[in-house]
Amino acid sequence: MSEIAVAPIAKVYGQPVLEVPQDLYIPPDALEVFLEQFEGPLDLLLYLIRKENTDVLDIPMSKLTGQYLEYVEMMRTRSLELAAEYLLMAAMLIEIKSRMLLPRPAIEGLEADPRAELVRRLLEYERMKLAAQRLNELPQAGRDFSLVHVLFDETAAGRLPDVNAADLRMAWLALLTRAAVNRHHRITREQLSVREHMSRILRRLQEARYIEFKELFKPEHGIAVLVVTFLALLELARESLVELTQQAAYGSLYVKLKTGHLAAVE
Amino acid sequence: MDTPSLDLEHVKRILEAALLTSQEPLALPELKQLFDEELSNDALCRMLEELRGDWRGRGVELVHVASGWRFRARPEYQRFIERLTPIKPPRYSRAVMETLAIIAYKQPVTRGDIEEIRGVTVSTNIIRALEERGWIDVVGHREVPGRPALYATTKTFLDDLNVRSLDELPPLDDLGSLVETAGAPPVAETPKPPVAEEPEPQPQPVEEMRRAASA
Amino acid sequence: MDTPSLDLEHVKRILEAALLTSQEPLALPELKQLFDEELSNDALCRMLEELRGDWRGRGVELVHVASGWRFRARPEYQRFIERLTPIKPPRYSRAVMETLAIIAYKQPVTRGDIEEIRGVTVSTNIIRALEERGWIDVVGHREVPGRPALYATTKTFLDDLNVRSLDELPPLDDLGSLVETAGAPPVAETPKPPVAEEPEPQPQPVEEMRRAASA
Repeated sequence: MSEIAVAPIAKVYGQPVLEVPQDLYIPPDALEVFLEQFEGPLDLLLYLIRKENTDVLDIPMSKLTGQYLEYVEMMRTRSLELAAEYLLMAAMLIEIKSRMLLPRPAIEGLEADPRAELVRRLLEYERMKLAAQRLNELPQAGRDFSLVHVLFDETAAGRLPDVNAADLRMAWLALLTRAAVNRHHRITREQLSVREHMSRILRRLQEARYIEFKELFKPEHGIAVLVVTFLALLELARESLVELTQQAAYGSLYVKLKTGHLAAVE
Repeated sequence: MDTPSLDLEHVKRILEAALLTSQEPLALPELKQLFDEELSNDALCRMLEELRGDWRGRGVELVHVASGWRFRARPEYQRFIERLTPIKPPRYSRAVMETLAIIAYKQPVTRGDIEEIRGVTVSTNIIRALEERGWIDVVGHREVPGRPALYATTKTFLDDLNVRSLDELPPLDDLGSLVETAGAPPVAETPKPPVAEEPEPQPQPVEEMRRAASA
Repeated sequence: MDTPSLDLEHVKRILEAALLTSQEPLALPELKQLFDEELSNDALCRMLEELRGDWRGRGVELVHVASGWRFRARPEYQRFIERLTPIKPPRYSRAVMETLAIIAYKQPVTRGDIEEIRGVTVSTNIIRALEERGWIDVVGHREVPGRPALYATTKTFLDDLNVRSLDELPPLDDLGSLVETAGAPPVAETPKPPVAEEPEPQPQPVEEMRRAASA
């Protein structure tokens, strides 16, 4: 297995991974990283075939099936999420292997080779996989080159830009991407409905200086809204945006805008 | 139009201003709308070529992509421009890129076709991400039970890769070249090889186009 | 640096490319980031003035506004360019979109919060534009020195985006599997073995969000 010098197939924690799994000690974590890299059973099979410099057109079925099952077993014991496709492929390999053992009528020629369909699929997948790599290497607008954006004052023409929900999502994605660069900016996302209700409560408190706690909760809105409103209130309190006060034990709770020293001076 | 040379200069200035301010590539019919006078396609193309020449050697160039003409910064300048914005657009994962490649080279395809080739389920997120990017869209439905959507790549996809048509994409590998028996001739003598020719169950517009282009 | 005139020409080309591709005006400190070598304000300003001169008489001009330098179409060309606008709807700049996204997803927030997340100053213009559009408003003040206004999105915003509540905005959690980690080196030209050198990177920030959300 190891007589051929193989280029590193993966780098894990900076260490090249050459052979998996027998010939090299690989920390269990690294193995998981390695196993998770396969895009599916075809990808794994191609790896096994390419690793040994096997001719795709003449696959040694019993060896390949053995190796494949070994990997699948490894994934299973590590309780990696094992997609059904892997098991389906295992069944297919075993079937092909057993059909290989049967004598084949020579006349039928190519079609009779039980491996034909598998080989077709492997080659087709590999072709697309390589195409994907090349496509990814092409310079992409925004990623590898910039587009020109000279200001043209369109608002002068009275037209307002359109925004849709997907734009918003893209903008957020851009922020996340940057947040990954600037580690100190932690962006978290609570349930949006909570934030919406935080705004709603603040709006109400603009109108009334304080609100009785229970006024915020309308049972007719349903339990989900009650819970969300409650969470919103807790969050507002945590962010020191509102104050919850109670005059006496078991008395009414009041919610009011937090007023700081500055407000007191005014 | 008594001083045609001057007018042409003016036409070029207008073209340049329009192309520099437009956020999308501009096609000839759109560019014609800029002018009161009727301009022939020929005249317009000559002007665009001239404009392209004017920009030679600059950091920005005029390029002709699938949906028309646009200005872009040359890729060599990206490393400078990048310093201004730490935000980089997403690099798609392999799953996304493989899905995209299958749609690009095998279009139109259904999600089932993609799954058949990749051998795994294609998540809705992947399709949605590509749709939102404006790189793929639904061009029809296959008339089989369930009427699955048929996906194809868009002009925007070609624009973003700075090409004018699908046949400018990298060519697909020849299946034969994938046989990696070092030095060995690609399986000539054995009657074994189960796949002698590439099976082409579906119409392959890209392939066809490429053949047509190279013919 | 043996041929300073050539170098200066290069510097000018980089400045030009950066200014033509930027959606926002660029101030001197930002422009300096473009170059490895330290450039003095004086030298930079001289170069910008020169560049401005180069563009004299064109449809687009380099102008110096409050927040820096930018290219813009000359008003005289407006009427030509406007003929194209029915086809191409305008779009907000990235700065506006990001500000809006932060207000939508993190409301109520102060301007300081937005700046903290975006990592750059948020111009008054952006906030005003969104307020004038009726998409955001002030729902309170944070009781810290300066009592900064707290912004939230309005009903009009939801109406204009055609959703009934914020919950209907696209979920963000599932973006995770689609992108590679930001700043990751470009996927190396992969050798034949099917496993790319770099382990499929899991996008950290989204993961973090998910953990934070489920915590």
